[in-house]
Amino acid sequence: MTLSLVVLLPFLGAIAAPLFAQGGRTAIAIASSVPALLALATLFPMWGTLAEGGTIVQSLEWLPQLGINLSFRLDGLSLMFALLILLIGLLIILYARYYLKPQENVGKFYALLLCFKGSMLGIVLSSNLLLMMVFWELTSLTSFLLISFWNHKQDARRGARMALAITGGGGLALLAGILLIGRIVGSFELDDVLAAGDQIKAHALYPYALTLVLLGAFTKSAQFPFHFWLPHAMQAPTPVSAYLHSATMVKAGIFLMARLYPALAGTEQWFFMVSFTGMITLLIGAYVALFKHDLKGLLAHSTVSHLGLITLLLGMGTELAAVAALFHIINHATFKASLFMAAGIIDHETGTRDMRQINGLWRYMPHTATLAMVAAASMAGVPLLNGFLSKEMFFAEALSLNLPGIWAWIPPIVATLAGIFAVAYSARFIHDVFFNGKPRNLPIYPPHEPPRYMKIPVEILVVACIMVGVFPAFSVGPLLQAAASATLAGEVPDYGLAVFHGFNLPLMMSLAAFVGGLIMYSQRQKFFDFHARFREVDEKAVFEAVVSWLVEKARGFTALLENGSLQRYTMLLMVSAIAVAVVPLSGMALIGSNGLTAIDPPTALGAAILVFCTLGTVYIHRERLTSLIMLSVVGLLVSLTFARLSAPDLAMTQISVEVVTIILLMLALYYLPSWTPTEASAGRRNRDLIIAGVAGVGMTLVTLAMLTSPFSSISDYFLENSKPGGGGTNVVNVILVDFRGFDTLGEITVLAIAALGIFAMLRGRELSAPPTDGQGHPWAFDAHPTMLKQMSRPLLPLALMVSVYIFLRGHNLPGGGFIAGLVTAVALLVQYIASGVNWTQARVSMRYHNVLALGLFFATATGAGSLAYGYPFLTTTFTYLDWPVVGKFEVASALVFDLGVYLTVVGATLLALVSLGKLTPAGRPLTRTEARKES
Amino acid sequence: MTAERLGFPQPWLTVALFVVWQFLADSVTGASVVMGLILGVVIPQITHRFWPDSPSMKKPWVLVRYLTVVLYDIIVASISVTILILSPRQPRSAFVSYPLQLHDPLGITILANTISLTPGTVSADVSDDGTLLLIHALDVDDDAELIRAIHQRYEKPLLEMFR
Amino acid sequence: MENLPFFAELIISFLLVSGGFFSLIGALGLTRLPDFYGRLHGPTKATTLGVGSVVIASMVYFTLRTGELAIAEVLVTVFLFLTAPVSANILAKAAMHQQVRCMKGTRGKPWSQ
Amino acid sequence: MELAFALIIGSLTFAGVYLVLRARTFPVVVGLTLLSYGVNLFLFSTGRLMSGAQPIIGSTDTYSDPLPQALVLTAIVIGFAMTAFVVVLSLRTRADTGDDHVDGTSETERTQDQSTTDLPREETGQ
Amino acid sequence: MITIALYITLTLVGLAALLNVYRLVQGPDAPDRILALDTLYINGIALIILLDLVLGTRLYLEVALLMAVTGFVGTVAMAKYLKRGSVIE
Amino acid sequence: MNHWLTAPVLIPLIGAFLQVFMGYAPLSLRRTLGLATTGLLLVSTVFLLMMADDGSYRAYAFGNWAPPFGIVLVLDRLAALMLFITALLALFCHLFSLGRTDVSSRQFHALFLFQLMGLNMAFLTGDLFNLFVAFEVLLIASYGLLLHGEGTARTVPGLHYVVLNLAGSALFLISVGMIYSVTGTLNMADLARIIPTLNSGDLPLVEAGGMILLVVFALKAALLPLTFWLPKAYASATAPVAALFAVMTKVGVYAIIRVYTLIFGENAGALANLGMDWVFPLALLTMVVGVIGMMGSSGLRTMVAWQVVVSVGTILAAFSLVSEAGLSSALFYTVHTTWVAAGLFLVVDLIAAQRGSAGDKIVTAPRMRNRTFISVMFMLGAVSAAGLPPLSGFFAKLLIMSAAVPGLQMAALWAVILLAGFLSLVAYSRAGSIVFWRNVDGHIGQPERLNFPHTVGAGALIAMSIAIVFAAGPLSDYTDATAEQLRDTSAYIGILDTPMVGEDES
Ligand code: NA
Ligand code: NA
Repeated sequence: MTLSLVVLLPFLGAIAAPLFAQGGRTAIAIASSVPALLALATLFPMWGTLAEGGTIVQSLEWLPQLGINLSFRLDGLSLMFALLILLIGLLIILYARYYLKPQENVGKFYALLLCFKGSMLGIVLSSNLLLMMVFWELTSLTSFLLISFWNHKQDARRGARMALAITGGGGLALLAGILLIGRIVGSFELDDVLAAGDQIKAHALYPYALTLVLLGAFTKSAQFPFHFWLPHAMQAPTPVSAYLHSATMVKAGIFLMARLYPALAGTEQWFFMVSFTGMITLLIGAYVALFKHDLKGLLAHSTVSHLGLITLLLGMGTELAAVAALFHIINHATFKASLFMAAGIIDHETGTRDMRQINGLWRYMPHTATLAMVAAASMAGVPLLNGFLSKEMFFAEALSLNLPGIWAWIPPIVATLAGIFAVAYSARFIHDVFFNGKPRNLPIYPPHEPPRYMKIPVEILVVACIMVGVFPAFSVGPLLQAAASATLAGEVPDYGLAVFHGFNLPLMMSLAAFVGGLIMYSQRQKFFDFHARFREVDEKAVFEAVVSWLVEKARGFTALLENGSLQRYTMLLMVSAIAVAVVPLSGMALIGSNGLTAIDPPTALGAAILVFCTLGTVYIHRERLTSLIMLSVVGLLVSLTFARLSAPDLAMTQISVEVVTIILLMLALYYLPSWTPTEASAGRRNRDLIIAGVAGVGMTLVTLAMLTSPFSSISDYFLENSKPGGGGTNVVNVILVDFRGFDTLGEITVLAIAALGIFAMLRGRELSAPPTDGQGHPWAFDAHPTMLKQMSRPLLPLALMVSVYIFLRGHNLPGGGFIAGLVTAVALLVQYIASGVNWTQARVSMRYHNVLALGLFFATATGAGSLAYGYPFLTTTFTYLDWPVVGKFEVASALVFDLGVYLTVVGATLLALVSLGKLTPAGRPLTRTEARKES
Repeated sequence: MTAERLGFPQPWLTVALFVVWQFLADSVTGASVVMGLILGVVIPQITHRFWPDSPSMKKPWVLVRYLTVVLYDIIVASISVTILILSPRQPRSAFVSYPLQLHDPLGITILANTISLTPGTVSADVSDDGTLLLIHALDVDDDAELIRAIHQRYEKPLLEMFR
Repeated sequence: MENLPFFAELIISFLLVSGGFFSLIGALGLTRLPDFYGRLHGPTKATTLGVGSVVIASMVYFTLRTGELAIAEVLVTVFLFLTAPVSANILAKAAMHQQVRCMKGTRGKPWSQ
Repeated sequence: MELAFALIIGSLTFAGVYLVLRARTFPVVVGLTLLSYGVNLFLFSTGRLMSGAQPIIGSTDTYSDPLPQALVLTAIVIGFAMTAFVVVLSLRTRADTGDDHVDGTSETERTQDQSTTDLPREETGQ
Repeated sequence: MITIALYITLTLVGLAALLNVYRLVQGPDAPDRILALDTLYINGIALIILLDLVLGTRLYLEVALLMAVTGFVGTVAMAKYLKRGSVIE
Repeated sequence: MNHWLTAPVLIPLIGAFLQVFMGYAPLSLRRTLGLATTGLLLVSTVFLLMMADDGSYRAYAFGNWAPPFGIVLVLDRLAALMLFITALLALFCHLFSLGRTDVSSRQFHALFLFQLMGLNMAFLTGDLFNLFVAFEVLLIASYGLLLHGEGTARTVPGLHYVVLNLAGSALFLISVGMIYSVTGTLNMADLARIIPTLNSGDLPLVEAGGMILLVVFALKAALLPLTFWLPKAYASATAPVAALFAVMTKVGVYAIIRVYTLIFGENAGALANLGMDWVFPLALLTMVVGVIGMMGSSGLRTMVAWQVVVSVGTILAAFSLVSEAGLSSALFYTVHTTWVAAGLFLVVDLIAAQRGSAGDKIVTAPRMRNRTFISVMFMLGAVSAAGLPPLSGFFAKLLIMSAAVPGLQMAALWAVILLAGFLSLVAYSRAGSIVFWRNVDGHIGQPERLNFPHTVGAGALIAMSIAIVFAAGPLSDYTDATAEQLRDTSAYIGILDTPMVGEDES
């Protein structure tokens, strides 16, 4: 897995580098260059295989479900890019060493730079499209962080976010495209994809796939209309601009197009989308570059333009064009990187990048000037420099492109026009910076040459420009050959890498561009005036405005939906439930096959009263006490209904829960208004009436249909096994403590939690209570009337006895732990009502927390007891004893479980209600005499 | 005190509970007796602190006589009230303040209850100092006569028990 | 339900009907009497008594039918007789506090709470 | 019988739903209670309606379905716990917001303070 | 005979309940309503015992017992609320 | 029968009532015990995870009553996975709660553990009504936790949450009743067995019941249009609680997955894949609304809360593709999103604690302390949540996207997922750059120093998004196996034949 090592090294470096930050800039710079050197060393031996047009693929399975594998591939194309990334990367590291100030966070800088390098290598070396995708988005992220390296600058932050949004967003499109390709080919492995070119292009999804992939490529490579993010990325430190935004990252999109060239290129759609995008970008970039007063701005737009040029070449779809594209990638990387560095030096030494201030630097830094001028000349396409060669090839291709009729003229004209602009802005870069009079109020004056080593990277690159320009075949020939064969996946056309091809049309075009460019520059003022008529749009501001607009709209939209109105949310819930149920129920028979049975008058009367009081509760719900009284009638009648329909346990539970609930609501009502204001509009009320009505009718029909249809359930089993298996004749109770004891365990847990929650919720809170009652009478004074107090005394022992009674019989007759618990709780509550919290609390020996915890303990412990005998949790056992006098009686472990229920109920109920009772504001007179004393 | 140590903080209560358990058990069997005794002893242990001023009753047989009287009166009272309710004429209601001679709060309560259950009277309130009992009479002409009757018929026996 | 001696049935039936009757009277009182304090008398006596006689009926019935003592019902009555006056009392206090109006011609007047 | 029972459940559901949709905490609590009555009765009735068939072995010859009864008993208990909690919560809402509206404040007020929330942007200068 | 008597009684108690509901709705004052509620509870007790008689079983007796207790407590709580506001203090 | 199945329920239960007993014991003791409990829970769930990975269904019959009569716990891959997700999440949330959160009320640790008990009950139970009980346990505990803490901010959202869920519980009971009233059983396996055999006359009630049940679960999961209770509630909860709640919505999701694969799944005859045609579009809409909510958030907490909504939409969208691949991807995504969202809640809490009065609001403030660590944590979380490589979110989304089959459905799904990813990227980068980079001068009163529990709690959960990447292979193997197992309903029904103790001898 040597190739994966190449990718991995920079990341390891990124982790290691910051450790050297203490050692100063030199130390960290050296440390950071180690990975690149090692990587180069690893790649070097592989050159052999590549020279014979071979490719090296190394693969490791990762996520077969996704078809994403750790597979890497080295061929001419990836090698070419890898070398660019590594070599220029080294130069950048050296350059940055001098560019950064000591007090800056160099550790972070180099770490990020290495991360980026790793990601970039990942892109070019991945042999799996999804893996490439991973690195692709990584470059977006790292570049985001690098652009915002000076995140105290607003422009840096904005530029970074814009870059991230555009390239990251494009990445998502690319992802979709890649997934589509994967769908078509059935694999994301590059070998398979490249081999399946025809299959892909024939497939119905091809148009979508291509569009999505190109979206990714264009955004990354700053193609029109996504080009605007690149100039704003120049807020980054210059080494970053030089590396990411001219030499490498922006080439990723181009690399992708080249990489997938065999798979996607060669169709009409490809031709038009790619070449026209390229053409427009080429022109716009070149045009705008001329008018940028900012050095880096000029270079950035020129970069855009050159990227457009390369795209255009790839779009043309001819082999030679592709070769030219590859060649220009190298050339542009070299001269543009050096130009950026030069610009950085100038910035570094003069303190500004504004060409209106910077003039005549030739006198101050001739060495740098020379380097910059050579590079600029290469950018302009001056012969004997590498820029010239690829541009010649470009012109040639532009001519050889045989479009129908008048269209045939467009490419050459565009090419020449772009050439003219290129020459013009290059000329400006040279003349306006190094000559053109004296510098105007530079922040740093006088400027002088930078430190020796800061120039070395530039020198190396400029030398490269010349070398390639003069001995192309010798210098880059083999590499280009390999890259071309990899890109075209097969036969490479013979192309002459000569310096001079004779006096042909392309040469004429070059000359035209050269002359035209110089004229244009000499006449620049006119153009500047012309250009000045159009006010420039600051894309950052636009982007920011768009985002803010989005945020504002989103906020409005959210506030519209999530308006914090419980009534709406509840309404939505009810309506949803109704909506989903209506459809299936519409097909339901109203009366089932069993038909209706008669009803006796008393029951009918009870039912009528129940319905009446239910509706009454709603009708007068605004008079709270009255509706509460109605409510308790309803509760009473529900209990009677249970009794009438053979459910004694439910009747008892209902009636005892009822009273506790009523006490609870009375306690609450004291702190709440005693009447409800008319809140809702009539419309709202009608809406709710309709919803409630539908729900009511619906439930009526459902119940009716259900009750009249035949039914059989698992319950016979309970009836049969209750006595022999559960040892109890009250089947309901046996179900609760035995068959479904786990439900009951959960149920008492709920009770316990509720009580604890209530306690926690009210802890340390004082509620303000109204001084008078609903009609405005001040509250009466005697809190604990004598008769009530006296009656409550014997009540407690009696109630306890009744509890014991109900508890003990529960297993065989109606009753049980829960009801018994409520009886006890009620009896104690009467003590609180009659004699007050303090009096009663003083006589309760145990904290209710512990009571309910003890209850849970009992229930759980009985359940766990059976584990000891190898039986599952909650397995019960029982036996019959026969004692003298007492006689025969049953002992059941379920009873202990029920005791747990009992304790939990007592503890929970009292904890809840008493902590509510404790809220009453202290210091109210407790008797009339007290009150008289006070007044 | 000694009674408490013996485990009978409220002997009368123990008895009462024992009896009540027999009722709950619907019968007097070995089991019910044993259980009744157990509960009669245990429950007061738990609850006696909730009945600090537990009754100190003398002459329990008086209670028996008293109860029979009351039961009889209840029936009569109900009939008289029935007639009144069915008859068209307006009742002559009155609020009467009854001067109490009883002091034991339980005694007072029993008296008040009795009054509420018997001829057209409901005891509406007891003054905080326990000297006055407010009675609402549904249909009465002579307040003094009412007071005298109540004293004779109910408060006297109660005074015998709670002195 | 299997037959009991005629006399028993008679007693039971009488107790039942009178129980229902007294309940109705209590309700009538609650409906017809002019002021709250008046109405207070109905339930505290009549209705309670009504339940009482129904309870006795049930006791007699089950004792005779099953041949073994059926006395638990007594507790219901006892409890009612113990609590009804207290309910009445505290309700009266509530009414006095609310200054519920008395019928005209009422001698004396409620205490202030 | 079935019809009467169905009507009972229908009216309880109606009442419950309507009150649950009210704007003040107290009616909502009452509504939830009514709704739970209705739901409990419904769940209970899934075992169908029988009289005098209490599922106590030996007390009759036909027994009603005991399972729904057990379920409802559980449901009642849980419902009680939940009611208790929501009642107390409504009190705390009153204490914390000074109002017994389910949204703490009535809608009009809320819409006002929503419009006044400002929007932080990058370009709004520091 | 008992059967007939039972149904007569049931009807009478039913009517009583109806009248109590009338008072409960009519008021006019809260005490009246609470009193009506209390009476309804007592009617309920009667009904339960009658149910026992009709069914010939005593399994529902404890329901009646509990109704007696809870009816009383409920009344007390409501009445105390009217007087004093805070039921427990 | 394997008693280990009860561990995830009993361990927290016992731990919880011990906490109640020790209500007034020294805090350090309660903390130690609490953490020990969650730790033990995690161990037991790991054990169960390994046990379940043999692909069999294990049933545990409480009280030794054979299903369908008694209540059974059923352990399968899905249950084990959910248990593990929860336990791991819980451990770090619990750790994070030490120091700030757990001092403000003695009930905190008890409630926290009760919450876990409820969750685990829900994941394990094989009984429909017991599922209701489990829901109530975890809900009542969550009410307590949600309202836990000082201040009044969370009262009203809490009330909304409680009332809605009470109404939801009523609906739950109604639907259980409807289903029982026809099938006469509550055991899920038994239901799965019976429902395909129902005759057409009985279908309406069951179908209606099933649909209402779906609404109930959708409420828990915060699926549109039942979403809006969530953001304010989660945003106002204390950090560890909010983080733990990241799994609350997943309970709803779990219930949907369980019930609508087993009972109303592909083998449900006339009711096959009940309601899925509703779920898919709603899920997509949920994602859209959620990401719009993220965009519009004025605070980081709200933003993460909306992120939770988005993830629910994503999971359910994948699930409603009704395919093994879709199900597997949904589960993979669930693992990722639960931990990452929780981690984000915790990180945001760290941020808020560093920024004084500015708190979690997306506004400028003085430069915060510990900026590097916190910002890196935030960025990792955001990148993962937005679904960018190289973190877990990317792979999760990739799995979901590749689960869709070409057609309109795929187009819609991809479009929404990618759009959501893009917008959340914009939202997060905007928020991050304002909060971390846009500083005004001035200094913050006394920013809280990072302490061990906080750093580890938050860090570990965020780190999960890296761990998942490395474990992506095995994990997706597991989720694939889970999906496969879930579609084999007959195997689940097989638990009805589990031998009871004592039976197998005779
Ligand atoms: Na110049
Ligand atoms: Na209730």
